[in-house]
Amino acid sequence: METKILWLLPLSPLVAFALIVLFAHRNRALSHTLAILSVVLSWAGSMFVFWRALQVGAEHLAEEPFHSVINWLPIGNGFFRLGVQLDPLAAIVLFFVAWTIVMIFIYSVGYHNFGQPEGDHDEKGLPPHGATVEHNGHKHKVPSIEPMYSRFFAFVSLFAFGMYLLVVSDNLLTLFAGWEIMGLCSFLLIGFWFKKPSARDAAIKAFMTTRVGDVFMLLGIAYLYTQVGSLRYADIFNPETLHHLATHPAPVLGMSAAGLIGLLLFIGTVGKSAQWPLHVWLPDAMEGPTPVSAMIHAATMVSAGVYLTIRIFPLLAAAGHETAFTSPMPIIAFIGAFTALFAATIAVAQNDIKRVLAYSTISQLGYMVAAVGIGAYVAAAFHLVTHAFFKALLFLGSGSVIHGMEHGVLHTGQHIDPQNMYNMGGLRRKMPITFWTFLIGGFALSGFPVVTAGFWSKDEILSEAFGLGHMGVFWTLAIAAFLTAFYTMRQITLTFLGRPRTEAAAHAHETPLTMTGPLMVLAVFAVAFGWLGVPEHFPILGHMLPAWFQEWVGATFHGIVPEHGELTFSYFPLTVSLVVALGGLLVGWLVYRGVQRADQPDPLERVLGPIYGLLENKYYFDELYTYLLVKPAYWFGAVFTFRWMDRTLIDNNLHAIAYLSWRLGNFLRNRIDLPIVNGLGDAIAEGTKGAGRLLRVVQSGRVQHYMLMALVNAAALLALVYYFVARS
Amino acid sequence: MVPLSWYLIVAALLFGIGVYGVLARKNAVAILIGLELMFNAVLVNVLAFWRYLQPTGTAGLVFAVVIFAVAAAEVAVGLALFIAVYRRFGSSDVDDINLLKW
Amino acid sequence: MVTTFVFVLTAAVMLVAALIAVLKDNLVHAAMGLVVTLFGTAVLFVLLESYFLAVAQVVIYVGAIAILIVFSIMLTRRVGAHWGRQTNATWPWALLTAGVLTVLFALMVRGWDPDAVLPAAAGVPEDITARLGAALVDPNGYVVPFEVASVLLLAALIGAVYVAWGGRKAEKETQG
Amino acid sequence: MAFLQDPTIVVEWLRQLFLGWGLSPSLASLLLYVVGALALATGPLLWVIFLIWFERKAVARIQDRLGPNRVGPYGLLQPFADVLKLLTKEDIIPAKADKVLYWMAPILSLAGVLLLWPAIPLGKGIGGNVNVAVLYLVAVGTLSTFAILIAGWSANNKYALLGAFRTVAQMISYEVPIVLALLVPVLLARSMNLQDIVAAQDVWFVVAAPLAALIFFIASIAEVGRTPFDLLEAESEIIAGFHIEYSGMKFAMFFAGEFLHAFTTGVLGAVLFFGGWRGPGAEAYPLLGLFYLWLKAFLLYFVIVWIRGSFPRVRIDHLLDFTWKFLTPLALVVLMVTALLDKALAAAGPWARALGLLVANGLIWLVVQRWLRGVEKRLEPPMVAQPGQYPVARYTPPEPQAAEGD
Repeated sequence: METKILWLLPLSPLVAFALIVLFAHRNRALSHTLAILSVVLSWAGSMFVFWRALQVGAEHLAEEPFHSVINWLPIGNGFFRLGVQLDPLAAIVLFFVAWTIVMIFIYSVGYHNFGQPEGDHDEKGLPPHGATVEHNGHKHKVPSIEPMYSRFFAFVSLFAFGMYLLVVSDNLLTLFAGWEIMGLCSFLLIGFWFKKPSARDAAIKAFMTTRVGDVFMLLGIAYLYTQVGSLRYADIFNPETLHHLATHPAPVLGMSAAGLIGLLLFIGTVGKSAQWPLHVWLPDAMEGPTPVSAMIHAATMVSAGVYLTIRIFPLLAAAGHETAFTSPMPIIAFIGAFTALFAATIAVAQNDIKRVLAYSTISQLGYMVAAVGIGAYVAAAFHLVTHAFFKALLFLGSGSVIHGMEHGVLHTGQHIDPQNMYNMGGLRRKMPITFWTFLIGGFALSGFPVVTAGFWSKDEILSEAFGLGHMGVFWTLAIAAFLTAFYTMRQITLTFLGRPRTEAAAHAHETPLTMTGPLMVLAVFAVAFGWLGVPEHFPILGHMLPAWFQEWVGATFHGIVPEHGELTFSYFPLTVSLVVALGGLLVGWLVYRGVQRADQPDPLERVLGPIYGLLENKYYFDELYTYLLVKPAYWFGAVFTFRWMDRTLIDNNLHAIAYLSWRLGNFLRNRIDLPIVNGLGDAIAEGTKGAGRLLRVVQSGRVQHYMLMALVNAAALLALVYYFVARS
Repeated sequence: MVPLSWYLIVAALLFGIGVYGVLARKNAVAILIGLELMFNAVLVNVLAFWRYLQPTGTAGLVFAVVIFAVAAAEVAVGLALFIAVYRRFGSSDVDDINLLKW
Repeated sequence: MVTTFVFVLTAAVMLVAALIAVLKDNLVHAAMGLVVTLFGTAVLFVLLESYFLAVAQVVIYVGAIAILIVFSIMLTRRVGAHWGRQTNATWPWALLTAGVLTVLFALMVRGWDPDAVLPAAAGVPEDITARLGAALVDPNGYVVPFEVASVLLLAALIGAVYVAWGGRKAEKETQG
Repeated sequence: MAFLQDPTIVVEWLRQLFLGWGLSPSLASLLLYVVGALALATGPLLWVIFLIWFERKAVARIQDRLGPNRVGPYGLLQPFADVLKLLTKEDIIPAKADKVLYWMAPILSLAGVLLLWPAIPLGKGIGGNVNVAVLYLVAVGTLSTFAILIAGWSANNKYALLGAFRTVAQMISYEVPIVLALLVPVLLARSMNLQDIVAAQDVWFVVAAPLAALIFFIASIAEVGRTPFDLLEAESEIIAGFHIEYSGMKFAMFFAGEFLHAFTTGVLGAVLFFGGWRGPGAEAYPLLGLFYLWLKAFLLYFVIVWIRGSFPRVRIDHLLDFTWKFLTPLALVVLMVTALLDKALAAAGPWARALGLLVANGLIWLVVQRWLRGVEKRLEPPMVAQPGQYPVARYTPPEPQAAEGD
């Protein structure tokens, strides 16, 4: 039963995708109905499976997951087997994936202005510019519906397919397939408005950058396959295989096979989860529609990277355990922590509401990676889930804000950027639901004590880092957390508090229920989910609430990964996290409450001076890559490959060959074809004609002549028969 | 009793004569006459074989009956055609009827 | 002895009549030759002890076919008109072919040893006609050929009528 | 007296005689055949002479005349006088006639009639005992058609040809109901052998199959070509038809042939439907059976003459319509009904069968009557050839200029 449903989970979005593309693309209502129906089905299935998993219980489920396998790909001996599997980790991921996807699908309906009139001069490939409507006497502009409405839902359905596939797959290959499908959808959706050059470039950039990671990931998979002969988790993550891998030396870097594989796969994660140094694509990815940013680039796809890292944690752990070889763990921890801080600093200086969130996403992912790096994979999973919820919430909220702003812009006709936070302000009265939900999300992100989910997960990571004695990681993350709280508060203040700084902001108003509804649902999770993971040593609450999440996910690799001893609870990390969270929020509010005008410079500029510019320009990483990679690549392509190889070498050879064959052809035609073949053909034709002219006489049209011939033949035949048969 | 081969030879001669008639005559009806002769030769053959090889069976007789039917049909259609052709061409000479000439 | 005599006589008459039928320019005489040949065939049938078929031969051939032939000859002949030559240009070839065929047939049947022991001795059963009738309508016998033959006859009938009348219509059109 | 018991002893005696002369048995039997044939041919031919006288007398009476009464008592010798006259008459052959056929025709016509006799059972053990006699009758019947056709054509005379064509049309048409009607007795007797048919008539078939008898009778008259169906020699239309050019002995042959044919029809009717030679004591004394047969045949012949005297001649298209549209369908119906009913009543005794079939025939006849009434009503006013459309034209040969083709 459960396995059957597991098989079906990815299927319904795929079917929806096919149906929309093939049949429903003319009918918007039908398209989004199909898409939402499909994901709701998957959602229901996921919930059922999750409920069954709860009934089974974590340990038991970890012992024998829901599992089903079929033969897929014939290989040398036997088959490559394709299967689905659900263990506690996958179950928990499935849970938040299902919820966020459904929410975002519903949200998209409102976001793309379903039910609004067609735009005056909208065209496919550009965001809608708004439509003029006649309303009791005077005409005014309102948002217009997305021209490529159906296409959007087709793409996101395909994406949902990829995500579900990744989650339920029981081996790395199908996981990789889903991974790549999501990559494709990400590309398509970032470039959804393909007539905007910025969107086009962003799409290409995202695709290329993630490719880099994926290639390494594929290498890792291949290496793993050569080592183990199978890609199924069950075959890989058992002690003897891990031991073999961990003790078997790899050719490079003095690493063990396990270490190398882990590292390669982790590079895939770096690409997907936009870790330094492959983080550059994520901020630009904000060119896509906001639901896409929320789903792909905050909740699910980028989380998939972290999910993979947690998935392969036993490998890393084993590699880290074998002291004979260099361990990948420190690298991971370093990259994670560094990314967290680095992205947070950039986020401080961004004015685009979505870009801020993008960088905060990067930094939060850094948190998780760092957590894995220090071996706290449970904390990482915890933060993964909570972050998925509140970051999706924040993105959707920002989308709602932008939407309201666009409404205002259309209303007033001002030409201002509706995403720039400096153009906002005082929106809390205009759009209360958005404000409160956004507030909840923001507090969760900045780890507002006790009530929010973010607090628990982040505190978990910090305390683990502290407890395991990774002080560098601990302090880095602490600073990052402070910055997080700071820029979150900055964002809230600039957006919602104070009074409107522009006409548009003054005329913005609340978005429809299809958008606010998901906000509220997600807000509930952003608050409540944290209480599932209260560590049991936590004062007061720890005794009231069971640390359900830790037990649940912890059971996944129980007995596979080396257990570290029980952590002694200490108040130090707790106090630190309290201080950084609250302090960050407070400072943020203090600094930014005084902003009055849209065009006034950022208060920090005075404080930081040139550094602010550095931050504002993201440490010039894009430029750096442009000079280091892009330009050489262009040069290589244009000059070396094109001009030298192609033009000079290959083309000339080709021309020579062509010329020769041309001459040969001429020779064949004039010397052989014309005289011999054609001559022969003509001769045959002429001969036939002549023969016909001769034989035509036979066609006398007289019955008797025909019969005469027939009988002559008969006589001849008879003579033969007589001669050969009858006489003997 | 007369040997079988006598009947067969008579039939063969009859057949030959019929063939000549069919091939050499001008008039369509004359051709039909030749055809009838050939039919009769066949009939004689059939019955002779029946009598000499399987006198207690009925196969030969049935064969003959069917041949009768065929002959009757053939003559009916043939003469109808002949009449039609005669009305159309005002002649019963098959040498004049060569619409199928090249 | 007598049967042999009768056979030889009949055969001779038949063949002569057949020659008349194919050689004579006067088509009516030719038709008469045909009639005689048909009678001869009937006699041969009697000698072969298939009385039913002998009579049927007379009924069908003499009574129907021959009459039709004579009829159509007379229809298309003006009374007392000159017949003209009735053999076409290719008659030597026809003669050659017919001769070769006949000779070959004769050569082949010569293979039948006159004194060969044949089942003929068994003789024809008394109720052969009844048997024939039974066989013609017996599902295990020859009912299918029989029915097919009858259908063929019907088709021929209809076709003949159609062709003849169509010819008349065509004539009207050509004249009118 | 033995001769009365069994006339065939004559045959035995003759055979012994021939063998005594030292002839081989087969040759002897051959000779016997010849003798028998001669006897069978002579008897009827002589009988015809009386028939001619009788008919002339009878018709004369019907027409309120005296008829021949000069030559001999009651003019009994008149036919002999006619024969003498015909024999001494000059025999004219038209210049452009086809000699051979012109000769052949009369012989054929007479032969066609005479050939009917061998199949007829004259008495118990006397006369024909042919396996497929009925079929044989049909076969031979075609000969006379031939004769007339040839006669009409060879005379090279338009009227003769017209008569010939009429004849062929008429005879071929009437063959059909005759054959169908003949099948009914065959059916009832389960045999084609006339002897068996006669033997089967414990109850005369005329009782069991009156309609078949009627059809056979009418169609036979047409076959013979007597009034009211004497279109082939309709003096008033085509002067004497096919034998217009014939004279002398040849004409006599046609003449005799016709009369004899009429009487033969009577004989056949008697054999097929009136119990043939059967009668009181016929078993014991076969010659008595011969007498009974003759009696019945003669009565039927008288009816034919009677009809001739009483009916006008029908028109050719009526003639053909009558056979194709009335006799043939009726005959078919009768045949089917008889077959089914006979099968159904197979168990019952001869009388029960006969009565059942009689009732069935009666019912059929009632239906036919009703139908005929309807036809009559629809055909008012009575059928007269309208000027402009002569139905006869359907049967005339194409005009000579149509034949100019060759």
